[in-house]
Amino acid sequence: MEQLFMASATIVIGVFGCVAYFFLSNLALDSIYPPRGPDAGRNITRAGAIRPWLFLLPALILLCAYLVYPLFVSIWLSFHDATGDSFVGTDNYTWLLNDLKFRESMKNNLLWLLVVPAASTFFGLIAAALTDRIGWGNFAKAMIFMPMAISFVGAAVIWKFIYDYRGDGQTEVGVLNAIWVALGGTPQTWLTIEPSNSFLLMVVLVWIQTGFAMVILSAALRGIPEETIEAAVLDGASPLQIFTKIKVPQIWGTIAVVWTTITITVLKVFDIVLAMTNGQWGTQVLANLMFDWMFRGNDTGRASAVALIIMLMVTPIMVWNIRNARKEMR
Amino acid sequence: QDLKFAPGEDARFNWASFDSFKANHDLKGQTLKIDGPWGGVDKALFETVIAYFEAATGADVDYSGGDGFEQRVMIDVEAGSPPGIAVIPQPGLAADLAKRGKLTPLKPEIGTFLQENYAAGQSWVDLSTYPGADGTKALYGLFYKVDVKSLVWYSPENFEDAGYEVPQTMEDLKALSEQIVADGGTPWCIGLGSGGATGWPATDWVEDMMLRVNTPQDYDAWVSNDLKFDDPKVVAAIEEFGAFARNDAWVAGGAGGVASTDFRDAPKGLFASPPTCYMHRQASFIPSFFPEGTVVGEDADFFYFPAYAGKELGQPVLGAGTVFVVTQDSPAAQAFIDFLTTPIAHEIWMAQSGFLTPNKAVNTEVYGDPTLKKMGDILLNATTFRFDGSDLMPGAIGAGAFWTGMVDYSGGKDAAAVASDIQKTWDTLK
Amino acid sequence: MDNIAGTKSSLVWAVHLATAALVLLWVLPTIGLLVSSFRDRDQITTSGWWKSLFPSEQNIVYRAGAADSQTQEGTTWVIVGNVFEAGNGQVKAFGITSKAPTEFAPGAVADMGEGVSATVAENGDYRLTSTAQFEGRSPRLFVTSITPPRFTLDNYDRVLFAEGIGRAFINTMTVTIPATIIPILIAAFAAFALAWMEFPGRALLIATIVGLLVVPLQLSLIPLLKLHNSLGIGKEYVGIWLAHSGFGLPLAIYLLRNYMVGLPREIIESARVDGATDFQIFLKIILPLSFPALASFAIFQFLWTWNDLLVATVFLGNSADQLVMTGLLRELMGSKGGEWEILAASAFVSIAVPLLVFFAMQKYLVRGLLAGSVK
Amino acid sequence: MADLKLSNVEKAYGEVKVLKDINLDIKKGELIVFVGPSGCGKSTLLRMIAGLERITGGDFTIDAARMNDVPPAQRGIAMVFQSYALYPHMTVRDNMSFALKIAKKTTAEINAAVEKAARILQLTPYLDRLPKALSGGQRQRVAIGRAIVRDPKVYLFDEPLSNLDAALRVATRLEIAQLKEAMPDSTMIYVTHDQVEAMTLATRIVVLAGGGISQVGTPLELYERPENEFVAQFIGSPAMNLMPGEIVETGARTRIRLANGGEAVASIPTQAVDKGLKVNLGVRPEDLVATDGIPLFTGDVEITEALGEVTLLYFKRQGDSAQVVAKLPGIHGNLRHQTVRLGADPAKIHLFHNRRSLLYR
Amino acid sequence: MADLKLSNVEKAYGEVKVLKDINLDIKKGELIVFVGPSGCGKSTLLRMIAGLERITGGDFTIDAARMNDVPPAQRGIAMVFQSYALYPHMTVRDNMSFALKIAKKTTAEINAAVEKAARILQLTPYLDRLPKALSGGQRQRVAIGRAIVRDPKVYLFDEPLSNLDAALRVATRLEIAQLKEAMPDSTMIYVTHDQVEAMTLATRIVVLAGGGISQVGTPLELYERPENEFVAQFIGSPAMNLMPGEIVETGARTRIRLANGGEAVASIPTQAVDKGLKVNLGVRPEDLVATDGIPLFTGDVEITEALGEVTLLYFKRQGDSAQVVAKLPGIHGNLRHQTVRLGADPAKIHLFHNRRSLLYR
Ligand SMILES: Nc1ncnc2c1ncn2[C@@H]1O[C@H](COP(=O)(O)OP(=O)(O)OP(=O)(O)O)[C@@H](O)[C@H]1O
Ligand SMILES: Nc1ncnc2c1ncn2[C@@H]1O[C@H](COP(=O)(O)OP(=O)(O)OP(=O)(O)O)[C@@H](O)[C@H]1O
Ligand SMILES: [Mg+2]
Ligand SMILES: [Mg+2]
Repeated sequence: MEQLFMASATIVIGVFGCVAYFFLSNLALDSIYPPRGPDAGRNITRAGAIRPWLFLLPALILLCAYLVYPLFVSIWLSFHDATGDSFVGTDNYTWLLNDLKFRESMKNNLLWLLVVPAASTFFGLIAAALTDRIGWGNFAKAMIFMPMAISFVGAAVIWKFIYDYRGDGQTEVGVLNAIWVALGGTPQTWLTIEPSNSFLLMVVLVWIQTGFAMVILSAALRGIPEETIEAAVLDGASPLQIFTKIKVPQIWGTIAVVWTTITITVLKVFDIVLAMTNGQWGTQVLANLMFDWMFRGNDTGRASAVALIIMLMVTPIMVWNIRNARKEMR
Repeated sequence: QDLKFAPGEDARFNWASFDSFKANHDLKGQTLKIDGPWGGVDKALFETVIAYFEAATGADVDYSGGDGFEQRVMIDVEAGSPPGIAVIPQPGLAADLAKRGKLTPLKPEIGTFLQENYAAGQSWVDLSTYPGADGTKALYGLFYKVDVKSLVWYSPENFEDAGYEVPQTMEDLKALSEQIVADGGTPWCIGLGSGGATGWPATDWVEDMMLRVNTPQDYDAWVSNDLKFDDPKVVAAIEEFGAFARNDAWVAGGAGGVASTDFRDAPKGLFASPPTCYMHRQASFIPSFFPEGTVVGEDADFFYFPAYAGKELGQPVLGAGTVFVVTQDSPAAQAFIDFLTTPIAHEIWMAQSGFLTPNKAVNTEVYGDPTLKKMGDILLNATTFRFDGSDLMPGAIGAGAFWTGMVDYSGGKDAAAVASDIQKTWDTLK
Repeated sequence: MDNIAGTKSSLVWAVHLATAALVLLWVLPTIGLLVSSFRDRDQITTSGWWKSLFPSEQNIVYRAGAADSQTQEGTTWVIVGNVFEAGNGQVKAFGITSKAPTEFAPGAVADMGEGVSATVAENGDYRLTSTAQFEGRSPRLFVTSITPPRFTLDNYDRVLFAEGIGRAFINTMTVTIPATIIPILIAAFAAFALAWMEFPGRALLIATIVGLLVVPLQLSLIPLLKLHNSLGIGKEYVGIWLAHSGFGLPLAIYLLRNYMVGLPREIIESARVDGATDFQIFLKIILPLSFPALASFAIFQFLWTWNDLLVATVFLGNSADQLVMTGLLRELMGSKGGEWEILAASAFVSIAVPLLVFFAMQKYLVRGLLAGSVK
Repeated sequence: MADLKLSNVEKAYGEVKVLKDINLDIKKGELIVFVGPSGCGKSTLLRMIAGLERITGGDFTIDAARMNDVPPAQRGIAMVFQSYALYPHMTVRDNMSFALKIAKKTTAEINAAVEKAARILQLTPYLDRLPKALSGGQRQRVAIGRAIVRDPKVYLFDEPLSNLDAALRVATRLEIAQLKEAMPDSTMIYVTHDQVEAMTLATRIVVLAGGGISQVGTPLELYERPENEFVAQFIGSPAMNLMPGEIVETGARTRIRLANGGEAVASIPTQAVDKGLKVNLGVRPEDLVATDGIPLFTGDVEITEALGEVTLLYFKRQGDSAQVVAKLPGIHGNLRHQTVRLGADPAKIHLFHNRRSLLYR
Repeated sequence: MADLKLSNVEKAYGEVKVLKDINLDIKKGELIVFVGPSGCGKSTLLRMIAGLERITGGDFTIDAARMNDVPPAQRGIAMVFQSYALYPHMTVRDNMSFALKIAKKTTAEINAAVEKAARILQLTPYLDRLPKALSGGQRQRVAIGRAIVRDPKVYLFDEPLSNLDAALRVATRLEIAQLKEAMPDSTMIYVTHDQVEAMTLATRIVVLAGGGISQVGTPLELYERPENEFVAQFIGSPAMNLMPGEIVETGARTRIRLANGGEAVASIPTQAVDKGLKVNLGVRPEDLVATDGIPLFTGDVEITEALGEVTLLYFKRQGDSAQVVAKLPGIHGNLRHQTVRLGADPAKIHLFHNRRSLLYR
């Protein structure tokens, strides 16, 4: 009971501290430049110049502390040796370029970037389109969303179970092998067969991310003006044509946001690979390679170098988003 | 709190050492944080030991541990909030920390103690002596709780049913394997799967084989990379492992299944009906993964993974253990290390389960069960004791390239090629 | 759409079927896990979960009752019992050595030598007889049987009543609630500024935030813990709140800003003419109108913090008053790693709360709050 | 190019019947306009004809073929929506050719049809623009173009002009009229609540109210001889003034004494029994003229609205009776707050009893 | 309750000047209407007055106080947006009291103000509804109510009625007129592109075109004496007919020979030098009357639109000259395809040279 009280107290203090900042800082600003009295106009203009920064301040501090600062530390570390003590120039990068595992990771990562966002968005879209049209849609949504609620590690375990292999003579407990055997195949050690094993790992992430895509896309689909769909019905379009030619093009923007978000998840995801193959049998990806060097190799220099490569891979998305932001502001 | 065994009661225990430790230490009000890899059962067991330390000194010890320890301790130490004492399963990691100047050297008396009391004392001293930040070597750690790895598990009754004898030499072992195949059975269960750590069981095999085809000196040179990984001697050891693992007739599920079978599931074949295999080489901890209700000593037993009679390399034993290092110096930390030199600190855990010690000063009668005692005997009878090589190598090798290499090897890649890949990675570490 | 004349019912069926297929495909792995969570470890690894739903053939190695359970019947010593200790089953064959486990039909008498013989009836009753008294280890019986589905609640028992689970639950809540609310609050203010306030450098800031989406957090752990230590919040709740907030912020700002720029400009201008300050506009207009977006993000952030282990390991201690659910579950799984059955049960225990949150918030994900305010 | 027939058509949403007993014959080549107050079911009826709403009762046939269960695309109709409903991601050309592509027409056919329609609607320069780069009027023309290319038997328009500004509305209205001219055989159904549109475009107007048809007739029939008060007030702007009164003299002409004290003669024949009947006298604002004789109505001008060519006079309300409005040609700014006496031509006076016109008894 | 003054006000978006040289004096109590074609900057000018757009050049004062840098809330203005811009999550009452709460008025004051406004606008029964539960007209009234409760010095309306249907538009227009009546001291600025609104509501109309002010004047001034062709065609519906011609006789009255062969006399004085001047003759459709004398215009009727009280005649275009429209009172369905001769009263004829009226030289 006491613990419960302490916990709620900490929660209340934490959240209210945050609210209090915004409230009090605004109050302070308003009392320095009161929006009343003879100078009201000038004061409000002045306060108006400051206020955005007041709103942004906590976010900026957090972003700087938790993302920008470590980013610079990483850049610094990537030019230093394993312990971060001595400067080694671009050694870490030259090592990286010659490392077989790195090349393998790059190749795999590109594959992941091609497959996972596309497949997740695709299935998410299908799921959104289907579930919006039926009575038990909400239930179906919840079921498809469920993998989102499972941790990556948990998901990896579930799927490892599916890909499980027991060898001939023993009963297969993995669904995939059971199906495979039922279809007349001999059991396979799925996770060790290159290159299909990489795809089996991707399936896991697709399975998880589809729920995310579905939730967001379903909101977007509902925002499509009904008349355009009716017009297409009158034009004689089949339901499939309506979906592909009328609905999907109209939610392109949302699809892009979903795609971006999943792409970023893909770049960062390492838990699944770590738990399922640890990058062996040719399934290594950058994030796991980094994790490897960080916590197994205890080499912050190399880990940072890999991390910066990951960040580099997102540049196209950044550029695209900057363009969008510019366009919006006219 | 409660002490598991009331001091002074059971005469098998060395209560005198407890009393004298108690008399010499008073740390009332001090606290000590210990972080280590043990969670679950081991954590509870270790806490019974801690209780005696607390009772003796009045200090407050907070042990927190469990999975992810290696990452945690690295981060904590690097970030400047280390525990007082860290319990490290990989001497390689301890050496790394020492080199970064994050460890406090132990008192020289500890070295003397080890040499005098531990079986193969010098080798334990060597295992915990590392160069510090300034390059000078010092003793940084004290080994406490070790595992024996050179064990082969089997079901005595299955052996009886089939009329097999426990082999005493490697030659016999191979002959027995042939025999089992001839009888229509499969001799071995091998599983290398371990999630993110897949491959490590193979490194144990290779290390055991290193000790059985090469000299201990070669082994030491290999661990320090003075003997290159792609040296024919090493390749030969790998191929020795291959003789077992890559032989479709010898492993349950065929060679293809070795790498993907989870090491926790592998021993279950021993107990299947009919058994899918007869033998399983694995360290002393494996009974936790036997089917529920399996009684060690009755349903399952082990024998020493024998050496070649023809090679005259004696009875090498591969082992592992946890080393206690001081990550944040304090009187309490020093006192705790002192406490671990007392026989009673070992006996408390010995008397329960899952604990072996190379400490000769303890009363082996205290061992909680006969199996433990039998393992303890293997340890004490060893002519050569070597620590798990992969734990001594740099993390990038011992917990990286070596694992991956072994997975590749069991998947059919050429031993020399695998070895040379590993050596290449090692080269980049310099 | 449903109102359109002449729509074929076959199409409606196709939609239902397709959805059902998709849902099935998506829940199949989870169902496997659910079924497995009611089985014990040995079963999980020896037969497929789908088989557990039906009676299955099993090979059992059964060790007969210990010597001290023997009784004397005349000159013979007898041990009796049933090979199906738990529940019932049907014996198809039995044997007395591992070499020939199906040698005898049920009811047959097997001679084990040295005057010992054994028989197993079809219902599992066995009877060992010996001319001499049984000693030491009792013999094994190899039984091939048809066993009905067998399930156990032990796994849940272990997970739900594990020591400290209640406390861990509270700890997790203490972590997740502020770690969900704080970043949303902060991000909402920032998103508002980025969407609706004019200041130099706005576009650049937005771009930077998108870029920050990909900073891998593993990299930040050491520098950040150092920072926390130097601030004196080493391993306290404040630290992990801030950490989760920091890591979640870029995505929160990105999603919320995207939503907020879509709000009708006139509403905000109208409030401005009404004399509301930016703060008031935010609080009284933007915040309520952004509720769907806030709710969506809240769900996601909640899920991430709820399932997080890495950040908790680093920024919180793992003593009882700070150990979170994921940490506790990891401990439960044993020091050597995953055990299927515990993992299965704990996965379902830990899914429960996020799913509740999803169901509770789902209705807010629907648009339509703006209805009626603008034509 | 088709005859449409609605027989006892009805529409229910669950329990609520929003339309019932709709009987209507539409001949080939007609332009029928549905008018009625908001929510009376105009759009619903149109959508049922289109097939976008299921018909819950009665029969609907096109050229004698029952259409109730025929999907929209097979009915040979095209529809223009109030909100244009252009496909925002397609160029004008693609918008117009979409239906043809779906129907698997050849590229040559498609191009010919699209270019012809674009020429008719003066859209040729905009064919490769996206809808968002067009003005409202152009968008509406694209929507019409999309209908034209399909060469449908029946055109349906749901308030096609209501999102346009006044000037554009006039222009586009004329275009639709000319379009109809150009395709004399096509049948068109047009929903609007703008009377000017209804009056100018329709061959016949269907006034819907209260879930049923209130009156069907040519625009002038509705203007000159409304069947009931509803139609009388709905057609014409400002609405017809209604004043309560009592018949005091019957015969070929009828004399009415009004409750407000005025008196009027209507050229509507009545019988002796009608004497004393309480009626509402209706007179359109434009039919009220200043008189020196016995006035129909005397009142104080409260507001004047000068529209240039005409001036509207709004009289002070008396009690809770409806406001009376008069429309005088020319500019009369000076009448404000003055008392005015107004009369009307007997032929322009309508009489209603029980809300129904006495003319139609 | 305030005088507004715009001096050389201009607005540039980056390089593009959308408004320049705006000079305007608005007196207390006036209701000024901005009209002009779409995109001419009406909304922009209004928003600059409101303070929602920065004024990039010139000065804007209210009661002689410079307002350029004063934030919207301090200018004492209230604005009603075209899209209503109601706060969707607040009830009608909360919508209306929002500004007062911000201004920290007491609850009693707030309630009094809200209830008074609700009574004026007949919103009392809806005070506790959310905007989405209101009809379009009610929403618009709430938007107006939100302005009223603040009792501002200046009301700004940006096309407040453009989203309403015809009937509602008329009703709400009257309400605004009555509101103005009730608050004779308040200054109102009203943007619309509906001429009827402009004509009926305005004390003065400001016609904006091409980034500047085209003409300012009372509605009748604009109707009767437009300064230029733009205003002439913009005010009045259908638009004034313009026909090219040449002055053949000057003096107190001017005789013009038209390019189409017609002839007309205008009561606009000209000097001898003007003889031979190419002019455009303007005549409103409603001013064209059938004549037996020398016609101003002779043409074939292409389309007739019978609106009940009046009939519009659209004449066949000749070459590429603009279409001529005439508006005759009464019903003339039979004129279709007939040739009609039309003339006009000399006082109703306008003459334009270089697009500017000769009247204003
Ligand atoms: N899906 C529906 N469920 C229940 N009632 C509906 C539905 N759609 C429309 N209605 C009701 O049917 C009636 C007719 O609606 P409809 O849209 O046809 O009116 P309308 O005459 O087109 O009005 P407007 O002029 O405003 O467009 C309305 O009262 C409406 O509330
Ligand atoms: N933010 C902006 N940047 C650049 N040009 C703009 C911007 N806002 C408006 N304009 C331009 O300024 C001009 C005036 O626009 P405004 O909205 O004032 O027109 P309007 O007269 O109100 O038109 P409407 O009748 O369609 O409402 C338009 O040409 C428009 O394109
Ligand atoms: Mg409608
Ligand atoms: Mg505008």
